[in-house]
Amino acid sequence: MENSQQTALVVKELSCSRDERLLFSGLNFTLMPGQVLLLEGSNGSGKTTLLRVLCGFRDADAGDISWCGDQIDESSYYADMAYVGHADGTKKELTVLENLRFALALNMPGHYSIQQALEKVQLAGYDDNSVQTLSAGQKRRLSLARLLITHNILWILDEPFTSLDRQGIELIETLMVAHVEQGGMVILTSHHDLTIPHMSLQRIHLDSLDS
Amino acid sequence: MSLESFLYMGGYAVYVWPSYALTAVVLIANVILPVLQRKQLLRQISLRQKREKR
Amino acid sequence: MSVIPAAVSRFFHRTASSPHFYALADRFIPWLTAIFILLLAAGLYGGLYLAPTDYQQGDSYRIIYIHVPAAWMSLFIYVLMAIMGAIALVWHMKMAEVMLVASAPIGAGFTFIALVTGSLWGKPMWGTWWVWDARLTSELILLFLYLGVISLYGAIEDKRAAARAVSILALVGVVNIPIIHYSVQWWNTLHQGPTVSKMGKPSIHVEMLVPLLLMAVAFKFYYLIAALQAAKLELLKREASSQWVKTLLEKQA
Amino acid sequence: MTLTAAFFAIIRRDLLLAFRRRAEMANPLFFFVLIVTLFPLAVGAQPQLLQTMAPGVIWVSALLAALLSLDSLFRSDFEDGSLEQMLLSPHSLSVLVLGKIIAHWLVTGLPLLLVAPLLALFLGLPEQAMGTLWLTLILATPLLSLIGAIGVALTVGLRRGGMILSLLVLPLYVPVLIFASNAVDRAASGLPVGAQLNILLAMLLAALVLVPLPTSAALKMSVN
Amino acid sequence: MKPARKQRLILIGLMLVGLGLAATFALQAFNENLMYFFSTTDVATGKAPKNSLFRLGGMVIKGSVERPDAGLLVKFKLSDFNKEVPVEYSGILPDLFREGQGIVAKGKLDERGVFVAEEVLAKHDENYMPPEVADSLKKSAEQK
Repeated sequence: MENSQQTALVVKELSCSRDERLLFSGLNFTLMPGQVLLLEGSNGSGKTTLLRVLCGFRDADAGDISWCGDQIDESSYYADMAYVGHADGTKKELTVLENLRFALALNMPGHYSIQQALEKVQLAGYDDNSVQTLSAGQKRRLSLARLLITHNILWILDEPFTSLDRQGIELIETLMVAHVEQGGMVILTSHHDLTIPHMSLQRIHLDSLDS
Repeated sequence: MSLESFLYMGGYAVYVWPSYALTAVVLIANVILPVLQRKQLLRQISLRQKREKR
Repeated sequence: MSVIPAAVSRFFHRTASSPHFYALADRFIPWLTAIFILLLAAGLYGGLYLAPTDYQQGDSYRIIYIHVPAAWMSLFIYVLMAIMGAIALVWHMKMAEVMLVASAPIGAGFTFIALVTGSLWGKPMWGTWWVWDARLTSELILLFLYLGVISLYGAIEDKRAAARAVSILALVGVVNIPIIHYSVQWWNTLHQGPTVSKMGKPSIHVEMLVPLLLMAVAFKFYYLIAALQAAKLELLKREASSQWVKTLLEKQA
Repeated sequence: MTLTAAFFAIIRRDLLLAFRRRAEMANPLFFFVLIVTLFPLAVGAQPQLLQTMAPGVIWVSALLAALLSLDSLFRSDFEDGSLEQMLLSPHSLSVLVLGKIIAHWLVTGLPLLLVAPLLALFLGLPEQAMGTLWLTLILATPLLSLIGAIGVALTVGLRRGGMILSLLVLPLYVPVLIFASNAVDRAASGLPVGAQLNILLAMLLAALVLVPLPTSAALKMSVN
Repeated sequence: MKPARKQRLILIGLMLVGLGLAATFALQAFNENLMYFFSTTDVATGKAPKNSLFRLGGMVIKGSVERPDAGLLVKFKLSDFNKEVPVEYSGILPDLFREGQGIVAKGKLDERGVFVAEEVLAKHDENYMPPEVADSLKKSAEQK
């Protein structure tokens, strides 16, 4: 298949249940470079669970997830994706710089240097502050800086807008737009609606999925 | 061999019979408990289903 | 990761499905029980009545008919659990998970029996209830390994994750059993050497040996019965709200 | 970045973290000293008795101190999401996990190497056994971190994993305890200890190779 | 893909080397004496430690058991068919303690070279047979 080498995330007939309750079943979607997927649904509808399945933390009950035509375990998926979840994944005792350097060591270097990334997320000058002195919004922006310094195509963001003010939200949207314009992909959950009208935006509403 | 001498076990009755008794208790418990629990669980499930039908 | 292609493992998932397994267990249990009772009766009659008194230990040796088969079972079940753990980890087979979980209390039971009957036998023969000898110590640790499996499974709420955790633990444990055994071995062993597994002819009189083997086989059948019962319970617990349980209940009603 | 870079980055980060949390990290060490000092109080201060008990006392205390320190191995990573990021790294999780275990040993096992001989001296362990005590500590404390890692990885997701952790880990520690304390015991009586040390070395090498595999599998399960 | 595969091969190679080394050391250990246990020959030739507890195993020599007074003190000699060691023990002996039977004693050597046991454990053998069979076996052995 010619198509198989193309960069794309393809999800087929995915289903998942939790505590004997079916969260979703028969979920299908394809995400191509330059696309954004917004997962909607009420609390407990399985948005986070779906993201965790996509990250490989959780096994789905049934269905396939493939990256560039291969199963995610057998492809370069983990080198090509990045995840920002509820937990920041930063160490509060370490400084901003130390945290980012460690994140870089675990992954491949990306488009931006640490300094450029800090400027982009408006944390320049905070290099040597330990993370526990940062505000909630600053911590969130720090975890987003990780997306910029490491190599990745697919961003998976779980509620990226929480604890951010309007300025912060705009910042993330700008970063997402820039990422997508460079051929990246984004999957995110959010209670906010996105204000990026000219982007190719898919929506999946999880409440309406369970049959 | 009379029943009495059989039960006497050559003087080792205090050791032999408790061994057998304990084994019986453990083995029976390991079969009976799951069966009882399963019956109870089935009852619970059927009750719940009736509730849900209403 | 896995050597077996996904399609094959999916096939296994379906054939080894829960209602299938449940019905199969129901069909086999009466037969297994009948065989078990026959073997048990023969073994007990042979061991307690027909078998002659030992020249050295008198009648106290009759504890052998439960002690030795129970000790065999305690190891046998743990190894079996590790095998099922490996199957569960590699092929994600639900039935292996369920059987693994169902086996743990039975194995713990046999380990407990082996320990207590050994102690009751040791008092008249060795002059002590307990010695920190290789076999006894490793059997005691085996009991802890079983308890670890049981309590770890109980502690993790998501039973799928719990089964995976327990599979890993069973595998780690089975690697450790020989190490634990050899580590305690060279505190000189008071326990006798193996009687039956000796190459060539066993150093036990044939009238004593036959009931012992009968009991050993009877215990294997007992294990099957108990494990299937526990597995049925485990399946129901896991899939209480599934369709096949509903139809099962309707059939029974 | 390469795998080796990631491996050393993990060790460096965990050492740095331990340094920033040094008060917390010192607890197992104090605990170790405390248990050892409890024994003379409990069994009486007859020098003869203490001397015979010394190898066992030191090793049991080391075991308990290791058990206490295990929780810090993955707990904070699990809570702040660093563990998820490690799982998503394109590098082999087993190697990263090995890095964490080594860092854990450097922080918790290494200090025992310095303190234990001192305590052994207080208990009256003959000087001829000191060298062996050192060797067993060098060989066997990493084993405690390695074997313990499997247990922590299995229980890190549990709210009250502490009790279960000891039930899982202590039985697996038995061979380490036996060979290590026995080696010291024999050395105190002037007997050769080559066999015990060889076995400890064999166990250490095997554990270094094998432990990361079940540990990373268990971590994946715990993150779920 | 290529470098990843190479890396995996290196890791597997390292693992095999580690396991191989581990096996070597383990085998080495089994060639040395692990036992925390001494034979009577070890004691007689002075290999056993003085003033520390160890286990001594051997056969109770026939006719060596004596009870010097009415108390619980028992004296006997242990042998491994090579060298003999005198043992003293005061306490109740287990049922299986008989002359000609293997036992394990735990205790210390005193200055006289007598092993003072704190604990005597009888070891039964792995043979099970009715008394008549045992008798006939013994007889046939004596005839030879």
